[in-house]
Amino acid sequence: MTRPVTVETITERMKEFGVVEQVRKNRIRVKTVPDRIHDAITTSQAMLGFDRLITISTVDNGETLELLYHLIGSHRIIISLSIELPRDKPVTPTVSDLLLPAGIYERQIHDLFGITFEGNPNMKKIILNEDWPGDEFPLRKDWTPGPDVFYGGIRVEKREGS
Amino acid sequence: MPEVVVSIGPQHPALKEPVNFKVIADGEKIVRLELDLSYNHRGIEKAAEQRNFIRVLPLLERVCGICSHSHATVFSKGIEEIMGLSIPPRAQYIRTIIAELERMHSHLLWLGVAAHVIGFNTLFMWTWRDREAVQDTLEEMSGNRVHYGMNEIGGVRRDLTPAQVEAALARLPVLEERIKKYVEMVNSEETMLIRFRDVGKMSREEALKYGAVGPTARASGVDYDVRRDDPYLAYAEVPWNVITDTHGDVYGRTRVRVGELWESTQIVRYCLENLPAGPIRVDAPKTAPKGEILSRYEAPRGELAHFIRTNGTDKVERVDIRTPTLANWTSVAVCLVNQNIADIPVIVAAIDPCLSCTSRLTVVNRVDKVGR
Amino acid sequence: MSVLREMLENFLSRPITILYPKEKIPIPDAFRGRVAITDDKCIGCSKCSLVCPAQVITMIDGPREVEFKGKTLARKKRPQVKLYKCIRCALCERHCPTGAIYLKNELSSSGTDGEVVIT
Amino acid sequence: MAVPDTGMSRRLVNWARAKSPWITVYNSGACNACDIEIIACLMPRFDVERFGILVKGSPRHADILIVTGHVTLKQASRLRRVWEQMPEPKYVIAMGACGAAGGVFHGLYHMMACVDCVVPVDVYVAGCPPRPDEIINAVVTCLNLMAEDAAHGGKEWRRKKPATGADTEGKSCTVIP
Repeated sequence: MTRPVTVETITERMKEFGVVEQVRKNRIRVKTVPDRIHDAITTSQAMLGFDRLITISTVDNGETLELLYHLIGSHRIIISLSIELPRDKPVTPTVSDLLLPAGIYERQIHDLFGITFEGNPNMKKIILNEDWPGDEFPLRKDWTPGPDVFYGGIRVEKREGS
Repeated sequence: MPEVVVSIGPQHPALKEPVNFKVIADGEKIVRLELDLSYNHRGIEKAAEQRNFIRVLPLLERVCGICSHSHATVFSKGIEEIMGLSIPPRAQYIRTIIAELERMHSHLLWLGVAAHVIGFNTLFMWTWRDREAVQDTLEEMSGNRVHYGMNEIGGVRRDLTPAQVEAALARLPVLEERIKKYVEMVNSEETMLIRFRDVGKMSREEALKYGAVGPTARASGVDYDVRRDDPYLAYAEVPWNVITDTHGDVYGRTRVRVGELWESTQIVRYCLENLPAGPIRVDAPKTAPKGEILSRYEAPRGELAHFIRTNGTDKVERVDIRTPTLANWTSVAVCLVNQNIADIPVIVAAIDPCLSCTSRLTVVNRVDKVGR
Repeated sequence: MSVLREMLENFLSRPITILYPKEKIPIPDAFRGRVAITDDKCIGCSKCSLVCPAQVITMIDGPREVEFKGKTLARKKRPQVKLYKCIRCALCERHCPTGAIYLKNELSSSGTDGEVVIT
Repeated sequence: MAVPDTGMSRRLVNWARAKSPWITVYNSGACNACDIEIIACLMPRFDVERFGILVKGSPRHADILIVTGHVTLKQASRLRRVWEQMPEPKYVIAMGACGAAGGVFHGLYHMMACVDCVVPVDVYVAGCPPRPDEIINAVVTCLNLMAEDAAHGGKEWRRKKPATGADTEGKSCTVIP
């Protein structure tokens, strides 16, 4: 890297991928689309030195499921690349080929939110119990354990009150 | 030679925590490793969405019993930032003291467990004996040996009385002397050198590539510590050093942890001696405005990140917990390739795995056979 | 040589072990232990049961007249805590307006019945 | 080798069992707090080996099973299997608030309501986590219970009534085989 990476250079560079805003002193948020996430990560990795993935966060927005890729580099600025996926067809390309640690985060997101990452070779259910139904994703907002739902002969009790 | 699958866990005499290893071995050499870690999955993230800020903190403390203060602090730190509260300096210092004492007890615990897995039980007994001094201090300050319950949104719940500060300062010299002894031991004790040197080697590039955090990364020469890079609590005011090492093996990780033990005693000493006067909390509003934050914290095992999104009510919309052990599993699976089966406990123990942290979500790691 | 030094040091030092049943382990004053309720002070506001993270405080009928801030209130309910299910977080103590519910620095006993309650 | 059920040898076995109880710790999805407190019990400060209490990895050697914490769905069948492997008479200590009722995790989607739904619990310990002295007290309580059981000739005399509070329908001991 010849010139130091600052918030301004990142903003300028990432403008082509979508809306860029600075949400904190050292954190930048870029809103992009699922098709371009691969390019955005490649660019931020190669050009801006964002070489490590902190985590992939998932939020259920109701209509859409939002994925946030938090990356950080040696300059200690965090970039959050956000994409939104439609609820009825949550499919996005995997980034585990670019960022190796992403594979483990994608697996757990697949289990708990039902988002499919195309190209991830190991996309089978593991986090939940073996007999957990395949079409129930517990961290989605509209999921609640029914009072008479049984998993493996064990009743999942519904909590009274909260 | 045909590959053999060795399955270990979840309940096994050699394991202290529920985890399932499927080690695919070729003779004595490990080809790859599959991990199944979700035996402790409880669904804390879902429950956190249904509880208000007062009731969610004890829940988040119990994500993990060893780094309980970390989870509570990182969450309250994030919520306070969304609310725009500034925490009184005395509360910051008290949080720092508890955090560093927690790091001390966690590292002493780790040193003991690491010594235990190589059959060096004398050190195991020694570190756990010294750990009791830290535990006593924590119990005197917070009222519990493990779940301190010191945090609340807006400050801390308990003040430190002068008597407690005195008692803590009185215990420090003994600990410092013991820790000096451990530093010396790590560098000279033959038993440890033989089993730790060149075991589980990871270069700086690999540590970066596989996203290792905490002492595991710092042992490989990655100079990365959230306490310095994104200062929170009182770390910007306290003089201390980031410990790094270039060995990159289990020996290096031991050196980093023992070095951090020493730094922690110095931070605790500084904070206790320079404890500012004033209130210990501010009144926090019941609800938080809309917002989102990525709150980071250097837990004893590495960088802990909570992604918090609030929606204007007294509950969080979403809290996404990324625990340090989770980030380290990829690197440990890489370290294990081409090592001896007998070295599995040492290498796994070297990242200080905390499975109840990890298994709030779960992973199976897949390591390419070509690996490294 | 170091072995000898170590041996001598340990030979001269006192044992660290506390002979537990004979000599008790000191419990610090700040220890959060067994939950206790002073019935005289309780005004039946049920804040403790709302704030309890483990939901082990239930409000049961306990009509009584209590003094609060110079006034006499007729309370209807009083708290009941399931002893073995209490997580000792002391949130009830923190949010109780009169200090009626608190955590003593005493150990809880162990028993064969998990449903022991404290009222 | 089966011990013949004559008075003298039976008494000898009971005496030996009470003098040196062997313990298996099973982490059924706890937060590690109870586990480190159990290890702290073994350490120089408390040193429970003075009483002959040994922590064993294998359930086949154990008299007492300490369940640390609530039971997650994934651990339920494993816990049942570990319990089945223990030789009779077996005793279960449920540690902490989680062991009694799930503690702060009560009612979450991926866990059982209590340890009681999977294995019968004999002794409860309060605390989150219990202090080491409370753990020692609990083991002593369990030993007293053993002595009483031996005097009564089995566990039948104190058959448990079904747990109150939670309704036990549907989540009886039918754990995944």
